[in-house]
Amino acid sequence: MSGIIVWTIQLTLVPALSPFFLGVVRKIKARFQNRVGASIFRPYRDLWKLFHKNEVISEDASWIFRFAPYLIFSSTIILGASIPLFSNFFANNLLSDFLTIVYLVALGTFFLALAGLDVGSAFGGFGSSREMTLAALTEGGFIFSLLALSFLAHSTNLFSITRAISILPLFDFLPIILVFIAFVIVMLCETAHFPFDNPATHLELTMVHEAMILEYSGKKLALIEWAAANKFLIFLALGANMFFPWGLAAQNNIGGIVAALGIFIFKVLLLSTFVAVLESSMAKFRFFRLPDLLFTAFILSVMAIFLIL
Amino acid sequence: MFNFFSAQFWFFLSLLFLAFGAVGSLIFAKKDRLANWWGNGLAILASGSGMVAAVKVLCCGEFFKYTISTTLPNLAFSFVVDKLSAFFVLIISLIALLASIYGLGYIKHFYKKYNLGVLEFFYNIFLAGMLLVVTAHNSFFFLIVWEIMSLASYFLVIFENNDKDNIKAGSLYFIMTHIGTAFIMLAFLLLYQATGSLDFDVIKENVGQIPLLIKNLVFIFALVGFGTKAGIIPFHIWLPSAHPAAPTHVSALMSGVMIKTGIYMFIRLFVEVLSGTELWWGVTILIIGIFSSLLGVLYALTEHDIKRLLAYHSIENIGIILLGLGSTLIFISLNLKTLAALSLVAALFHTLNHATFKALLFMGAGSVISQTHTRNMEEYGGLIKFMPQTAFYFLIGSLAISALPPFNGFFSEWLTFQTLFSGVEISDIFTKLIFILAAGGLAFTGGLATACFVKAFGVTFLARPRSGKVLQAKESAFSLCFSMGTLALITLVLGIFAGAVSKIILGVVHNLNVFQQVSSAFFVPGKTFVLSNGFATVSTPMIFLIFSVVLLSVYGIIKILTKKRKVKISCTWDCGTKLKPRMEITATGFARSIITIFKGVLKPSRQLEVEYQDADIRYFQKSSTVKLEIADVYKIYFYQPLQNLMIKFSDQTKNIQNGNLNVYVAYILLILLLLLLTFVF
Amino acid sequence: MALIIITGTLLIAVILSLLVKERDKIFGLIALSASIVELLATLFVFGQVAKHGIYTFNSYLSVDYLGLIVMLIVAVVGLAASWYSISYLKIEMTHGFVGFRRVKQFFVLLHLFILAMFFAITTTNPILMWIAIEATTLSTAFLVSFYGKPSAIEAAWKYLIINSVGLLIGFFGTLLFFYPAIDKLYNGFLTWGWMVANVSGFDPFVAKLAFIFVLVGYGTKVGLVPMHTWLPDAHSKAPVPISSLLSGVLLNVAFLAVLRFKMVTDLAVDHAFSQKLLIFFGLISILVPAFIIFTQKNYKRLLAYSSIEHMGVIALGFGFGGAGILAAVLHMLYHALTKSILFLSSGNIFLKYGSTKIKNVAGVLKTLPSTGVLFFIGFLAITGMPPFGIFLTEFSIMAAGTKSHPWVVIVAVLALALIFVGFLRHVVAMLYGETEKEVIPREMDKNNLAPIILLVVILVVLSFYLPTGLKSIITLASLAY
Amino acid sequence: MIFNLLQIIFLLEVVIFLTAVFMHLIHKSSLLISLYRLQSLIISIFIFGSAIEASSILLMCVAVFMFVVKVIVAPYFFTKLIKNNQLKFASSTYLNNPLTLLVVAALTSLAYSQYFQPLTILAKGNVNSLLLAVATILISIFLIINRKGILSQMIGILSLENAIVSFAFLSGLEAAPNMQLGIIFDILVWIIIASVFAKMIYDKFGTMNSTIMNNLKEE
Repeated sequence: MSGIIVWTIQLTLVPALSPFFLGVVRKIKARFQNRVGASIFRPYRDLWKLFHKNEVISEDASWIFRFAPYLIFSSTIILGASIPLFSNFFANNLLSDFLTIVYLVALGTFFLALAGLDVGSAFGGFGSSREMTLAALTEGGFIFSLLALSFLAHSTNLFSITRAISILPLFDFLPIILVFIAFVIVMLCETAHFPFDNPATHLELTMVHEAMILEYSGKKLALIEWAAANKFLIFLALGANMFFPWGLAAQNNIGGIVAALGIFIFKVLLLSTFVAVLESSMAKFRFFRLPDLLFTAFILSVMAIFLIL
Repeated sequence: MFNFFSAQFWFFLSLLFLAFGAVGSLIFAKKDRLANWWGNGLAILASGSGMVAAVKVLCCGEFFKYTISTTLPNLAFSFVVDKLSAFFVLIISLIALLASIYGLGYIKHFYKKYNLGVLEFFYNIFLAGMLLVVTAHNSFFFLIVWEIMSLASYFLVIFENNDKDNIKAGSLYFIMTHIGTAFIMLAFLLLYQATGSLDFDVIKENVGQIPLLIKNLVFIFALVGFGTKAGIIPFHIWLPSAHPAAPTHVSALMSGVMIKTGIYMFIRLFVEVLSGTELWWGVTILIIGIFSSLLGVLYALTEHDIKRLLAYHSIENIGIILLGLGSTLIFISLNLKTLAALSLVAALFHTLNHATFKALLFMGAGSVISQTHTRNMEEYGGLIKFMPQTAFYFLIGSLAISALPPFNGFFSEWLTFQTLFSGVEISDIFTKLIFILAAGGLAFTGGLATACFVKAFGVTFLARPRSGKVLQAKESAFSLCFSMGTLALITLVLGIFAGAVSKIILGVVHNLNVFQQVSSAFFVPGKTFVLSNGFATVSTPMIFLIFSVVLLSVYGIIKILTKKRKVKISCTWDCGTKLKPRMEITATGFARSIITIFKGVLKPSRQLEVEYQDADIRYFQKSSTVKLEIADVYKIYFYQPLQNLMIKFSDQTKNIQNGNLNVYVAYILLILLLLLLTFVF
Repeated sequence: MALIIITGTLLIAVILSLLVKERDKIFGLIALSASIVELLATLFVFGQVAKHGIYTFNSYLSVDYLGLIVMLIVAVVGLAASWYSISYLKIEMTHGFVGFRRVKQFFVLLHLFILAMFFAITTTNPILMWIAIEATTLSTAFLVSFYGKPSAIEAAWKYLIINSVGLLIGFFGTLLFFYPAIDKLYNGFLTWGWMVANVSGFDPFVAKLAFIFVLVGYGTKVGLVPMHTWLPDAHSKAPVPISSLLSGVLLNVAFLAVLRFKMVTDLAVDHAFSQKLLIFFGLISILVPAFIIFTQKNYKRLLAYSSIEHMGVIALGFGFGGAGILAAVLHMLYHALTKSILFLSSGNIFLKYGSTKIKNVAGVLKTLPSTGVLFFIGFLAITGMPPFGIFLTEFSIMAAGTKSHPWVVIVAVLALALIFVGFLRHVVAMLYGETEKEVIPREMDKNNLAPIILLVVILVVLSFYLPTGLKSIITLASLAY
Repeated sequence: MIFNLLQIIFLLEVVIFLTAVFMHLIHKSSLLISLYRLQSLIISIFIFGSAIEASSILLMCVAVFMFVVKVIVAPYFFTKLIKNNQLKFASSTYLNNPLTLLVVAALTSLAYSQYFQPLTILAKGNVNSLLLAVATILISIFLIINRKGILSQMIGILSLENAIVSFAFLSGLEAAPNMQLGIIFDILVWIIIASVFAKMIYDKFGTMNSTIMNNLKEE
């Protein structure tokens, strides 16, 4: 019985909390631009509003345009269910191999880019071209950062990685710091945050992620926005739990899980404030300087691997 | 009926069918329809019985060895079909079956233009050649069948011969393959010299007496020879021009299966006969694999001819297979037999996968071309509305080739990643670096391949038609859709039951004498796939199951929640101006950002020609055209200088014949005196 | 008895052709019937030799195993060439290139030429063989200058002078070979058997010197490289049936002469000496044509250089010894057949396009479909593509050679690949491409195609199945040399 | 007799050698032909001498036949060739006289060097004359290379043949008489064909100089 409860929490935690953290980041950024900014629960209301609006679809679009939001959203749900959020006792070793995670993310990006191309507008085309270029270059860094951790833990299963790193002695944390920097770069790129892409803008020169979802409206836009929020939370959770794995519930008792949930939310809040601060303090890079940033992420994780092995 | 006859009977039955098909189609050459049905029909029967033979060998383990001696000196037709050859016979027959079905419908548009009897004749000979290449066991007989295969495929490439550059592509292909065969002949001659026999088994027995220098020479010659056929990077220049020139179902066969014969011989020669003793062999193959995969996908990105794009992707996937093969050889030389078995399973699995999804993609491209009569992707667009089934199958093909989860590409790339990761853990620093580079290369190749196939699928099928050619396209015939459908289904089934298939392949690998008594590298409890050192597990059926359940539930919930909402169809947001096809992104536009990132490797060039209203006052431009090109590095720096050297050298030797009688008699006197001085004492 | 028939029919053919006055069809009939009778006689001799060893008619004439093989080649290619020359010359006359007198001269000299070749093979005395080969040169001199154009005369003159110099050097070598018979010369009638019998009296140094002179001398007739300069001019200027006879058959007859002397030298001096020489000549005979073929402009010269290259391969075969000799004998057979297929089909192309330049010939597959296919089959066979015999023999020669001279083999195989590349470029340029307008696409009449098809059928059959009789003869021939 | 048989043979051999050398030097065609006539005369004397020694009638008629062919018929053809084609000075050479003499000297020293040493065991007593015959062979080959005129090339080949026959006579290796008859008949046919060709070349090219014929080369 308690297993099913824990399972439902694991399944629903990410979709439930992701708009909240989106609101937090927007609030902090507004504060930095010394304006009050919308409340942190604004994203929930946005989703609710969008779910109840009619939608307009272009006649050029094909069934891929209509089907893509569902597929992207469900891939983020599966991702959310298979990464360590608050507990590391899950023997769920079916989907939590880090290569599966990487390729599920790639599946989502693939269909998002196709949807962007489908409407045949110049913005969508350029958005997906830039998105696919960046996605192609981040894949190296993403795989290698998780690879470094899996060499440390001698297993590619995320849960056993968290278990191994939590009992790691303090002094060999240097490689993990390197990998964390690499992971942060990858996270910022995948979730379309500042140095790579401005999530809030509609200026066709700079936008990457937004350009692809310009044509969406109504419930499909809601699903896409929600999926983007889920993805942001998933990467925050990965960043938090893989590199600072303390406080994950070891066994299946109610007290432990509640405490773990509290610690998890605190860690993710910390990380999202870090992202918001970063986003307000630095400018967006020119598109053709991004590859060098992504290659540094890849090199950092390769150096970490050399240090570990 | 299944265990009705022995595998040997089915194998020779398929060869018989192909022989009848070839001869019959020559007889019916004049009547197109009959030649088409006869040739392809018999090819289908042949590949059917070929598959039965292969399955019987694979599962029931009935190897057979058969030798027909001939009156000619030291030539014996000796066949040995062990599990490795059966595996390749299975691939060849499977793809041949579907390609022939596809051919039945596809050839209709050749009816009045070309002589179909010749096409079917060489098609059947080509299939027979491939089947024999993977089962020949005597190097002399192997060389004969290898050349016949290249000869038949040469004629297929230049089949549509009123197009000039088909002929050029065909000649380049035939020259490169023949030079490759010359190197293979040298390798076998050196082996014959060291072991005194032409038969693979005898060579395998006394491989010990071969001195090291001869072994290394044989490795280099075989690498060059079979590499030319497999299309590895420095010798790949024939592949992007030859595969697109052939009719589609032939280029599907060539790209999916024929280049695998090179891989088969790599395995047969390096792993089994020479039992891969040298470390640097594996390292060279790994490095070639890295270059082939990375450069293959980069060149694919620059292409806007759909068939050339797919041909470059064959080079990329051959690179990935070579990564697996290279790590096998390294592990064998370091005596880590279990890891070697694992990486060989990865290489073989990717060979099977690549055969299926590459054939699917070529067939999709073929049906698009047969409807739009052009190969230039810039003139496609919006085809999903005109050819929905082909678009759907092409989508599945692109998902499979970019290794996205539910399909078979994912598992074989996952397995190749595992072998490279286990390679990273070896002690010696140099091989560790090579393995890391390989893993990094594979990661970037995966990402770039996904980007390339978004471009390919998006520009071809989505959004609005970019040219009038698309408007009269309509869904392709039943036989075309049927074969594409079955191939798509196969990629899905292979993807889901990857665990079971890899167990069969492990059986094939353990059949080789190098891995005779090796503990199995992984086990497949139930549906999951667990590496023996517990490093990683994945369960592909689970992924598919969970994915579909979640997708359906999400779709259901959203449908219920928002069933009252209305959906209005109107035009795309066009900031007020009417959206014309020119506003859509083009294939070159899509890939331009990646090309500028990798401009060091690709050396893109950009010419701008401007035409002015009035030639002397150069203010008002009438029109300006921009030509964006990628320099073909290999032709400029390697093949062209080689050819010029040959021509210059041959002009020198022509001076011997300078037409003066006195000089000719002087030659005779000189050679006479020279011989007297040197030879008599 | 059979040899009498052969020489008899040829003499009758010569006399009849001389008598014919005006109607040229009779020449054809005479030539065809003569060659058919020769073929039957050779098959009869073949039966004799297969049953009971070497066939010696009398002390002057005898046929040994290798001689029989070459005789078979002469008969078969002779039949194809004379059959082809009937319609070839008829078309030439209709085009007005040659008059009736020239055609008469052609047939007379053709029969003399074939008679000389038969005589060269069967004679037992080296001097008589020398005279017979000198007769072949003299009889073909006028055939080479058949068209009477300045270039033809130039080619014939060079052919005459270089071959005469070569043969005189060969004559000097032959004389030296008589060294063991120095005192008891007058009574004995010198035969090969006699020379082999008392080879012990032969001083090794003189033997070496003699073999070098013979090799350089008869090598000129075989066309080995430094002495090959006459071959491309003569074969490209001669009328096609003659150049197919020259290329396919005469080179083998000359090579037979060299081999007979090699047999004697091997007994006098060790095997290594003659084999080293043959390998040296074989290798350069493959390398030089390989480069010249690469940028060749004239397809008849292309075929001539390919003959030089194949003579080099045969020399390599005999040089490597062991299984190589068997393969070299087979290679002689295959090369003769394939080269005449190629020459005769290039004859059709010449009749249709009127020029021997490759750049003036295009789209042969469209204008002459069946000749184009036959030409392509010939090309595949000559460059050693597997379904045909030459690949088997080339591979076994190289296999025989790897043991003793691996580096020679590596260079030879790469040179053969280079030849394939050159050949393919030229053949594809000729077969495909657009034809000029004025060439009317109409296939030649059956008389032009039938001989080529006959040769192709023989080649394909022999490539797959060697009749046991032929196989035993070839193995016996290879043992002897 | 002052000189015994060997000395006479050696003297005659020296005369043959000198004829071959002089063929290189002089430029008048008619003189060239007379030199060839002298050479063939000596060869027939040799054969006549051996015929008397072996007293065989067959050898006698070989000598007579050789005399007729080489001394009378061949020069007749050549003089007819010269007369109706008015070519008095046809034979220019590649190398000037001193250089030609240098090469001739080199070839003779080669003939006398140790490479042809094994041939000396053939000689019945007169070693020098044998080696002299070898030298004449090499010199007459060089004659063909050196001279541009067609006539001198033909003369070169015939003198090469004479040198070989003289070598055979000196070393006692010459073939049976009927063989020699065949050879002489062969030479006769060769002379007829060569002169026919020479006339054809003169008609077509208008000159007897062989360097005009060099358009058969690889372009």
